[in-house]
Amino acid sequence: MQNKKANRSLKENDRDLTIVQAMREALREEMYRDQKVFVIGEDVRIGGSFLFTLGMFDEFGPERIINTPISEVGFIGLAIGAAIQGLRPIVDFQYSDFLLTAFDQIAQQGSKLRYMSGGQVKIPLVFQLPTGASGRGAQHANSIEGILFHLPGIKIVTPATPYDAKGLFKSAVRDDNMVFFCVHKLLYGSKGRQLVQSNISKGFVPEEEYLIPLGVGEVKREGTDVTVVANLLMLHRVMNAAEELAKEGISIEIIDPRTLVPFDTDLVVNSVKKTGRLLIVEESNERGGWGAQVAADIAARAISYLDAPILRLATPDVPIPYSPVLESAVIPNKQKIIDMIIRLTKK
Amino acid sequence: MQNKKANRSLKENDRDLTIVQAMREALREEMYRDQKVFVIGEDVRIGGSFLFTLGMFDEFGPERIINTPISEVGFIGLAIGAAIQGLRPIVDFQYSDFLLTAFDQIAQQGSKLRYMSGGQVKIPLVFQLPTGASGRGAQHANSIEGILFHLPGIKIVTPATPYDAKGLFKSAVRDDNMVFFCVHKLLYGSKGRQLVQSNISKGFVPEEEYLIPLGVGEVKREGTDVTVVANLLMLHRVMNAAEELAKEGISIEIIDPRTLVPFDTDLVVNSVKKTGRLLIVEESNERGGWGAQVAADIAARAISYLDAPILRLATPDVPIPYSPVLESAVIPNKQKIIDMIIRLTKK
Amino acid sequence: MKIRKPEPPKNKSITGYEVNLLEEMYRRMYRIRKFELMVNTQFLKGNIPGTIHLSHGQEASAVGACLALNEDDFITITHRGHGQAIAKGLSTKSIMAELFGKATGCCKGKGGSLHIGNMSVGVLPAIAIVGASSPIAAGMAFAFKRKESKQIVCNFFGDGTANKGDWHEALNLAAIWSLPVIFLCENNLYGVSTHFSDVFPIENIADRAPAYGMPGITIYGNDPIIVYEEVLEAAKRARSGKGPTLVECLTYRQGGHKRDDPATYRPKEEVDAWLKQDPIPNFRERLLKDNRFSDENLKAIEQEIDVEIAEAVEFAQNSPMLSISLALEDVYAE
Amino acid sequence: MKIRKPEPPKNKSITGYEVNLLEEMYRRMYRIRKFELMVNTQFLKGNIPGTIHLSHGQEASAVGACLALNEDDFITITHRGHGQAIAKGLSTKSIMAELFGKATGCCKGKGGSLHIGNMSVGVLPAIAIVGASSPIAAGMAFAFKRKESKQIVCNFFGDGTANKGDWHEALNLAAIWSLPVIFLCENNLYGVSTHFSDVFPIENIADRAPAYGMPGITIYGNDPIIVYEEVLEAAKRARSGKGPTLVECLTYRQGGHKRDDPATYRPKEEVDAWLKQDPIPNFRERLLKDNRFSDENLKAIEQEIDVEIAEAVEFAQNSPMLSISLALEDVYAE
Ligand SMILES: Cc1ncc(C[n+]2csc(CCOP(=O)(O)OP(=O)(O)O)c2C)c(N)n1
Ligand SMILES: Cc1ncc(C[n+]2csc(CCOP(=O)(O)OP(=O)(O)O)c2C)c(N)n1
Ligand SMILES: [Mg+2]
Ligand SMILES: [Mg+2]
Repeated sequence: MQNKKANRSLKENDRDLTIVQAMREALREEMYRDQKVFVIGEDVRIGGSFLFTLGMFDEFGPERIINTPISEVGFIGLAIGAAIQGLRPIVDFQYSDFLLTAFDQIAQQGSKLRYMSGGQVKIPLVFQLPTGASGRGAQHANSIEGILFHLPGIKIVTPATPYDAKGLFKSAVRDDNMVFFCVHKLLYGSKGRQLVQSNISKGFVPEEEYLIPLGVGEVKREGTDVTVVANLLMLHRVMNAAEELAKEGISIEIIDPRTLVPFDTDLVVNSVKKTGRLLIVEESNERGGWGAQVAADIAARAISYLDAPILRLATPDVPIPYSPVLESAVIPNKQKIIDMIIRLTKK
Repeated sequence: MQNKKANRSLKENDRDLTIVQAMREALREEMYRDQKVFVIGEDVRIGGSFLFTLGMFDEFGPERIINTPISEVGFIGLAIGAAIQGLRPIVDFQYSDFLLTAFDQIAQQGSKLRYMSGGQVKIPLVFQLPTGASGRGAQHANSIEGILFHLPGIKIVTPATPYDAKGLFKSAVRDDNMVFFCVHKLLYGSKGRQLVQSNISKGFVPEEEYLIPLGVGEVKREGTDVTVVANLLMLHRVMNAAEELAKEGISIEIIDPRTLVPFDTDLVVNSVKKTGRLLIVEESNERGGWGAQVAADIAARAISYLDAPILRLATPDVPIPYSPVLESAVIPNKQKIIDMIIRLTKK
Repeated sequence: MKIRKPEPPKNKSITGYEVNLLEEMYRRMYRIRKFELMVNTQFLKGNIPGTIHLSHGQEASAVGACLALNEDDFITITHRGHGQAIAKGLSTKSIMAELFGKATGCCKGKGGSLHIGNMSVGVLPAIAIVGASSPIAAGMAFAFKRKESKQIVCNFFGDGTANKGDWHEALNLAAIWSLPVIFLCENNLYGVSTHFSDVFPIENIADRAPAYGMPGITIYGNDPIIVYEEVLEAAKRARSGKGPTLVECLTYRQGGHKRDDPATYRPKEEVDAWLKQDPIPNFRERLLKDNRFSDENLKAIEQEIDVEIAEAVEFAQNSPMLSISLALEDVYAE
Repeated sequence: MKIRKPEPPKNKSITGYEVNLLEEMYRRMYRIRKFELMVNTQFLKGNIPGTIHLSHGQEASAVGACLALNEDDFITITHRGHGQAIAKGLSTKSIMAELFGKATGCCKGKGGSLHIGNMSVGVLPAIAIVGASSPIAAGMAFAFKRKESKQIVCNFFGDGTANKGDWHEALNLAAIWSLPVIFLCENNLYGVSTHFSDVFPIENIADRAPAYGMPGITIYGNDPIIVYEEVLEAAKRARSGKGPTLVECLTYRQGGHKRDDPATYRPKEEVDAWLKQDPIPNFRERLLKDNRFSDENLKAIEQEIDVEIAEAVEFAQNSPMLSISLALEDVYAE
């Protein structure tokens, strides 16, 4: 509604997009391509919390952009049922945190019905999930990708750049499984929201159609001394750290897995073979975060290439505090990343 | 109700107990000790699914053994509220799997209210949770401890022997935090249920009071070649595997962490320093299982002591199939453990 | 706990109904009964692993409801779902094989008793988590409505289920969007050992319908004709875009909650009263009072089913064991 | 979406009420209003991080309800909880400091706007997940009942919350166990941008009470006296062991859902009609018609509050920054 026109002209004149703009493009293209795609969620008519569906209600109408009651179990279950019968729902979340109130539908139903039925059903279903901390206290700050990571039968996508977001979102919509599309709350770049700064947080997105397959990571910066695996907001912080470290002659190779499930472990193994050092940075709480799995995989597959311990930087095992002073004390930041890398190069 | 008398006499004449008998003793003792303790859950009047509360209704009455409606969010929330106001609820689950329908109360409420309030409230609350697979298909087979493991603010206990179960349960009841007490469905030894066999699945439990602190693991078998960390059902399978391997001259040190949170990492580090080899065996799905965290911790803290990759044996990332043939094909069993250990000793 | 005895209404005359329909009612009820008792036998013999929740005694609601549906309509079923699935047309062979854990089972042996079903006959493989199926049923109905397919969904659930929040959310969604779904409660008075009156502050589950602006009705659930009529009415509403209905069938399970439950928590007078109202002999008697049916007719049906059930066991038994290579398949759709 | 305009009943005479009570009503409503507007100012100045959900316009329900409670009773509050907390007696200083993220805040700066509260005045730190507080409120009531303390709990929630399953489960539990809890709905017609009538198939939230065998009533929520009377009644029921009541207060938020919401989704005629029924000037007028009150009286109260709020900001501003060593404390109780 609000600034629909503004956005349109932006789209036409300038291909440097924010993530939410890139995602909106992807959504619009997929909704034109396939009539079975629709969006359901709280207040999606006015754009949802991060403006993912901004303008879509006017364009696609009430049959395809559907406001729900505050009934997460209800509308996730409904989306699962609709997907089973051939539609392709996209469930928009204001904050991914609220999905925890409907966890059974995800962990026990949508992710298992195909298997339990011996392959009789498929559930093409995308969740649009703002994740991570953004100054709102513990109940609005979960790294949802970390909580979902252990569940079989699902896919998890965590794009960190506009280009990746568009290509991955289109793949997610065309995937025949439940895909959790997690974008950090500070990365959307929606109007009125603080957008975290790095040289890749806004960027060129081609107009031509492209897809990025789920399960393929990318080296976001090449380097020789230490491999750093990071995604979402942490990727940007690592990018910024790398620039500073470069000045001190430390060369960082940065890998963005882009999807956590499936995970491109080979890419990490190959990089570690080169650098001999590995740091994993994630915003999730440390215990049982996805970084533990990466560390375990490398310890199983590439231990002999390592010249140093595998280190992790994650949020310690506390709920996220509200006060910005405390929030930034617990979540990995540039300085901590730099310190950790320096420590690692000395081992 | 049913065989209360039988149980009583068993208790008096024979101190070789099953886990559920040991837990019932612990429960009874704690309920006499502290009037604030009560049990709430589905069908606890008749003993609950695994007979944890068998006979308790007759002994303690409807104020302390409380049948609930099928309202997991409701009664977990109620237990949290009651705990905040000074009671000490024990929530009994028929199958821990159903707790997923109330995940928000755990992940967002009970585990965070203390922190968010700046320490104003405490929530002494124990969950009695049958965990793991037992031939009932995917929705009754979750390794709940694996799903909970990532959450801050909670404790997770996973006893594997009657002795441990009693001492840990009493500590759990006296703890002022949310404690998830997970017992494998095949380990209770409740009447009519298959009890898995190993030399420690039934055992002596002293009549005198004792407590086992949360966070202290135990070496269940000493050895020199390979350290194996395992809990719950897997511990028994590893014990059985160790006996066979001993015949072939391979000496296994087996560590039961007993509690997953807090985790006795030092015990593992010390053992690995001795053996130089580490295998972690868990029933959880592999991706993001608690074993990944152990592997990551060792890769960070003790990598230089390792003579071989850190290996893990876990259930692959599939829902648990119903057919016993398939179930036992996916869950780690004695043979797979033996094979893995042999592989590891050859590295 | 309040004892609730059956209150069978004066039997509705069956003369207005077609022979085929009446026969099919009897056949399916009888099939379910025989199947369930056979499952029990096979379970005790150790041929069926895990656990079982039998539905004998509740045949009339399942059959009455399913016969009021079209073949391409869908049902969602519960942990106590054998009868519901059979009522909708799922073959006893494929269920039995599933229970035996064989690849010839309706879910390739991956589901088991708690997850039987087959999309080909409109039975979504069962959901064993109480309340979780209601939103999914609403979602299937949503798709049918969107596709204008005129199909509808019948969501089976038990009395205990109406205390789950999941159920609440589903009813509201179905109501505000006028989804073509029937919420069919088999109120057998118990959720496991817990009596309805101990956990509901109301007389009937259907008393909750007004909270969703939805028609709701409580009926005697041991008469397939009463159930049939009411569900037919609800189906008409659903198909014509008027939205959901809550139909509560009062019935009783004859056995325990599951394999090892002696159900001693139930007062004898309640059990006796309900056992007297066994839907199958009762319906048989009514058929025999109609001159279109004879004892021979019915015996022939019974025999045919007896054979079918024996063959189902044989089929299950003789089906080859599963190959373990299947274990990692069907997690993801390609 | 159906437009619902305010339907203020003829004002109840205030002559029967004590001056102290009436004055306190006015004082607390005015305090909330000033506080909320100041929070908005401070937010725009960048002194408050995160987000804020303001409650101005809804003062009468919060204050009417809380004044009907005892000091040792408890309330649970929502994401829009500043007003509710102030109504129960939480100091504006400690809330403001919390919003500023200071250690002097009511939750040491760890909670923030979405989690304010303090046990010392009977305000459970707020729960920001819609519906999640209702079972917890029932649980506190359960403990009070068990301890025979005669305390009760008032669970605040919004209209949108009544579509959460969590809420449903809580009401049922409270009803079957006759827990001393009041379910107090502030129906401001919207959940974020979504109008009540688009997501509820019923006229009023209170229409759901019968589903739990519970008394339910819908009242005009912009008159603190009406709310006070109804909650007093419900409190009496609760305290005497008769169980919960659902009280629905029809009210309106004057601002948007949260900091950045222009609320353009609301029809102008609806907004105008409700703004005309602003509870504070309306109540002020009524007080002035009573000869026990004078304009000077009220101005004195207003001034006192204006000073208080200014001091709250000063206090928050001057409180020292948090030490980061606190970050890892308070996770576990020892
Ligand atoms: C969410 C959840 N909680 C608990 C259970 C365990 N359980 C299985 S069946 C059952 C009773 C269900 O009662 P009802 O809905 O009346 O169905 P009935 O068994 O009587 O057919 C329970 C509690 C479950 N499967 N799911
Ligand atoms: C479970 C859950 N879903 C969604 C949200 C996001 N959210 C916060 S407030 C709100 C609207 C609540 O509406 P209502 O209950 O009417 O309260 P009001 O905001 O009008 O005071 C929503 C959807 C949430 N906090 N929790
Ligand atoms: Mg029942
Ligand atoms: Mg509202």
